Amino acid sequence: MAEFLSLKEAVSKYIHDGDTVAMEGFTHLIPVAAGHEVIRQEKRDLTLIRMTPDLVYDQMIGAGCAKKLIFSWGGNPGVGSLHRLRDAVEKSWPNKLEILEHSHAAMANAYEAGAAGLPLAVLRGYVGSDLPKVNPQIRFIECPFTGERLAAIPSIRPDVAVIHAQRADRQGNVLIEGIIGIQKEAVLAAKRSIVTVEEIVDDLGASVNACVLPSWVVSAIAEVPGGARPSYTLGYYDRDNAFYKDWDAIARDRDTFLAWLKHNVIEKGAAS
Amino acid sequence: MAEFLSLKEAVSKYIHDGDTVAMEGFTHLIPVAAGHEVIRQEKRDLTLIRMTPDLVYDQMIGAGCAKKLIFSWGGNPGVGSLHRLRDAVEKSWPNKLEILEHSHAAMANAYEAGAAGLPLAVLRGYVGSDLPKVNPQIRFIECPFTGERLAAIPSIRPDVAVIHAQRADRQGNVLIEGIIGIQKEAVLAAKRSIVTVEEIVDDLGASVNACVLPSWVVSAIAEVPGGARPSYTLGYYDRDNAFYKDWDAIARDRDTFLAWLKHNVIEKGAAS
Amino acid sequence: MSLEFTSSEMMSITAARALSNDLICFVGIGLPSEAANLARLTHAPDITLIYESGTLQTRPDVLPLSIGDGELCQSALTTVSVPEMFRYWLQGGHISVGFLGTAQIDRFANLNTTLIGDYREPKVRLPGGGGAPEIATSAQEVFITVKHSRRTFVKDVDFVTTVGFGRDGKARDNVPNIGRGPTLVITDLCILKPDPDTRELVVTSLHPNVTREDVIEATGWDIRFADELEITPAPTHEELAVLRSLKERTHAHHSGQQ
Amino acid sequence: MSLEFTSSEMMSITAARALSNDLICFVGIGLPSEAANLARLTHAPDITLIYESGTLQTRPDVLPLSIGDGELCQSALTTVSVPEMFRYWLQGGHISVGFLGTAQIDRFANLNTTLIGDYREPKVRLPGGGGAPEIATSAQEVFITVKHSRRTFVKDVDFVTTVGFGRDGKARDNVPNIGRGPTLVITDLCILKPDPDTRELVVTSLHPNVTREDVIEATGWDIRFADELEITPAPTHEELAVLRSLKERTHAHHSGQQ
Repeated sequence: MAEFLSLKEAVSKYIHDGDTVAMEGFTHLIPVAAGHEVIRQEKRDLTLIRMTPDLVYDQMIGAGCAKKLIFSWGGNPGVGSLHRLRDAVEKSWPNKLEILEHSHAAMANAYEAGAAGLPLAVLRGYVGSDLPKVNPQIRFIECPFTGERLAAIPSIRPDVAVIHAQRADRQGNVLIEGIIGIQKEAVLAAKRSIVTVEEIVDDLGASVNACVLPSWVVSAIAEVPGGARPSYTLGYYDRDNAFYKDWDAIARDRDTFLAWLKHNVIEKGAAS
Repeated sequence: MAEFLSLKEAVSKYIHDGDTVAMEGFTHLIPVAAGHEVIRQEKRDLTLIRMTPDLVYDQMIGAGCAKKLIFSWGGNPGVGSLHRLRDAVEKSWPNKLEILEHSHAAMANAYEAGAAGLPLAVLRGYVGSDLPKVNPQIRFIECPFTGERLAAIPSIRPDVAVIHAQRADRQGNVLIEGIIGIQKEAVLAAKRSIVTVEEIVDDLGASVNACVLPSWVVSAIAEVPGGARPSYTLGYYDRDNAFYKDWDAIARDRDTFLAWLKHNVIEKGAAS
Repeated sequence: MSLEFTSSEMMSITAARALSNDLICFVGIGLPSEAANLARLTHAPDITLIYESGTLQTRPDVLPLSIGDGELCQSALTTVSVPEMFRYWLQGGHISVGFLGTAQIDRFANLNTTLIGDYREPKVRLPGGGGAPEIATSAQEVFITVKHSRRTFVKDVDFVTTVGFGRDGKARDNVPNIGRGPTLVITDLCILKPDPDTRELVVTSLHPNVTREDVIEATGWDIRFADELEITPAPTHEELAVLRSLKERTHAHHSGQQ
Repeated sequence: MSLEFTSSEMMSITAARALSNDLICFVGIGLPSEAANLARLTHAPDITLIYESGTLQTRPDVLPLSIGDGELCQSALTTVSVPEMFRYWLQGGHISVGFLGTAQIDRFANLNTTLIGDYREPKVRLPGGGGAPEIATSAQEVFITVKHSRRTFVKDVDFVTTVGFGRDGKARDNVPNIGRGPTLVITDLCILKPDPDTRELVVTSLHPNVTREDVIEATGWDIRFADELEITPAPTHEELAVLRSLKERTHAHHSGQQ
């Protein structure tokens, strides 16, 4: 059964140095507040998994939390590069960042297989691509029925999954609505999970086939209104597209980034 | 784009003698009216696929439509045997019925793989069971990453899928709600599909992540109110559990069955 | 004052008692469903019940006749597709107990729901495996409830639809990612558990008024009894009242008199 | 009277014209999204647009900045999970056209969005593959739209993120269950199509006021021109008006002035 904790307690209890951590949310419902708490608690040597690293991973990488990144598209959507990610990959600042790179289809299948308790995912993928040459996890198998060559990759089974959702009820069941991405799979594939929610309510108000995570597959729930900003929460607030554009200039320079981080993450969290 | 047809036209146009036909609906939303139309049109040599054959397949088998059945649980739920199915398997009446038998997990995975365009499904299944001894389609593969032995089965890709749903809009998009079973997968895995619906409406009234089949994956839609009876349609009518119990006596005897079929299916359809 | 009760009631109540409040139970239709809902309506109000039709955390007011009655869906936390149910929730490792019935069971708790006789020339064709083959291997453990008779309790099943411990008791040894298998069998006569070494089913408790001879008579192999054989506590007044009321509601509902 | 238009507008409008009303189009963010929505708002009102974030049949009023803006979800027929999008809808074979952008493209229409330089010591690290590697193989055909420059149009890409026709033009030969690949490349200078035999990209149409020399200058290999070289029709008044209004709405929306 999910425990109701403060975000600080949840991150402290469930994320440890060296863990493999998947913070998911496909553009929508990105668990940004939880990422900032990870930065404040100075977690180190994390293997970060995420299909689309986005600003929150740019910040965590720039803050020195990560030793490895497993991803399939690492950019600032519609804007350009993630400069902290590039600086870590190209110049090892603030530390060397190992990368393991997939396509979206492969990562989605790997999460799906993880949720399904399987050791591998099988897909028709990577045909003609150079990615298998640089990612040793990509193999090929032959279908025993048709002889077709198909890609096989290990399933993703993180130590911890972290997601943001619209709301939880008082029993700890969680409703996710809108662009639901890969969050359900991430939580089901992980050993432990933290869910931040906009609010805790008496009744989820879920439709009959809604995407609901039962309390017994969630480790901790923290009520964090606005916890996805500058990403968005359908039904609560819009994506702050202007900030995504502003991020390009902030992240481009190490000092500007460090000043932003200090003012907006480190000092801000300490006050609360 | 889906065509709007009468049930008679849809069955006539899209189901042919010798086809592999999957009529799905897991207890809920069973396309019974469509099955009766198949009987009236005297389709023959069908390979019928269905996880839970239920009364509609008992009737189609008893009426002589099927040469083969692929299934994972062939009973009258909560009541007992399907007597027409048993008579065909045990006594070849009205004709010999070949069977190919799976577990639910395997069939669900095979439909899922069919919908995903893959030639095979991989699951942790059939450990210790005798089913692989009698079903040559069940093989085992070794995971290239862990060495674990996993079951592999061919995906299901029927010629035709037939399902019943709550409603379609005037563009031919279909909403399925409640126990959604395997219907979406059956339609996506099939070359052609027929959907019977309770009603055609201006607006589906679907929630944001509802199970909706877009018009462009459906071949034909027929408006058939009550088309799932004695199964049920959530939001429209309840399951006729009493009829499921009555069916046991009707189906037990060949003559009683034939009389029931004549009166309730063959003559009834002819009048409309 | 001793209460009157039938052996069927004794079976359901004993099976219900085996289920605790914190379990995630994957429920088979029929006897398991009756026992699981009785548990929920008595000592285990928060037990999580899951049916293979996709209904997660359901709380039906009457017993479903089928695995997919509307009642199951309408009272569920949410309802998922059948492939998701088998992939994410069962194979994904979230089920603590799989609760099954059967047509035949043998001394190693292998289950046969496929047929009596030979596969190609069956004497009796039964419904088949359904969800059981993988429930039995993916759930952390398995409970079985079935009426005790020589036709049902056979030395060797005609067909292993669903593995207990295999024909030699060793089918789970050294198999990765497999549950503990059948840890408990509840009949209308007794409770049986697998011997920790041989995995052969052994009677560990006799229901009230049942003798060893009754069990021997109803079992198709040379059944063993535990050294410390217990007597199952008789149903309480509350257990019987809740069970009877549940069955009455259910009967009325399925006869169309709801 | 001849209309004033930019080469970017010419590119978007030409790309939009390539999309017909009955297509199921899997849309990449940026230029493809602009062209696809322009098509929908002009000659192809019923075109089905799908974004990898899970939004099926979406009709955004403004262009999304990201692949998963709320606008896409709220105007969609329904929204599915990301694994379902890639498994059922893309790999399942339901996409008629995959519409992609790129950072580099070579003469066999291979795309590089991974990096410039060497993989372990990149000169420039780009975002990566995203959905493109499997869009390019599972969609029935692929359209590509990208600005024409020597930096972009290279003889051989540094890294094949997403296969066109492979480094030798033969990567799709005898591969089962693979789409036809890039059949159309639209730039701000011209339209290119693969040679039916060699699969090398050939210029088939020059945009108004563009010369062969302009294209040669902007291409990193010895570019060929079709024997019957066409001139792309100039934008119409309506096309330009709809595109400009769409971009204006979009700009206002993403600046927070909606």
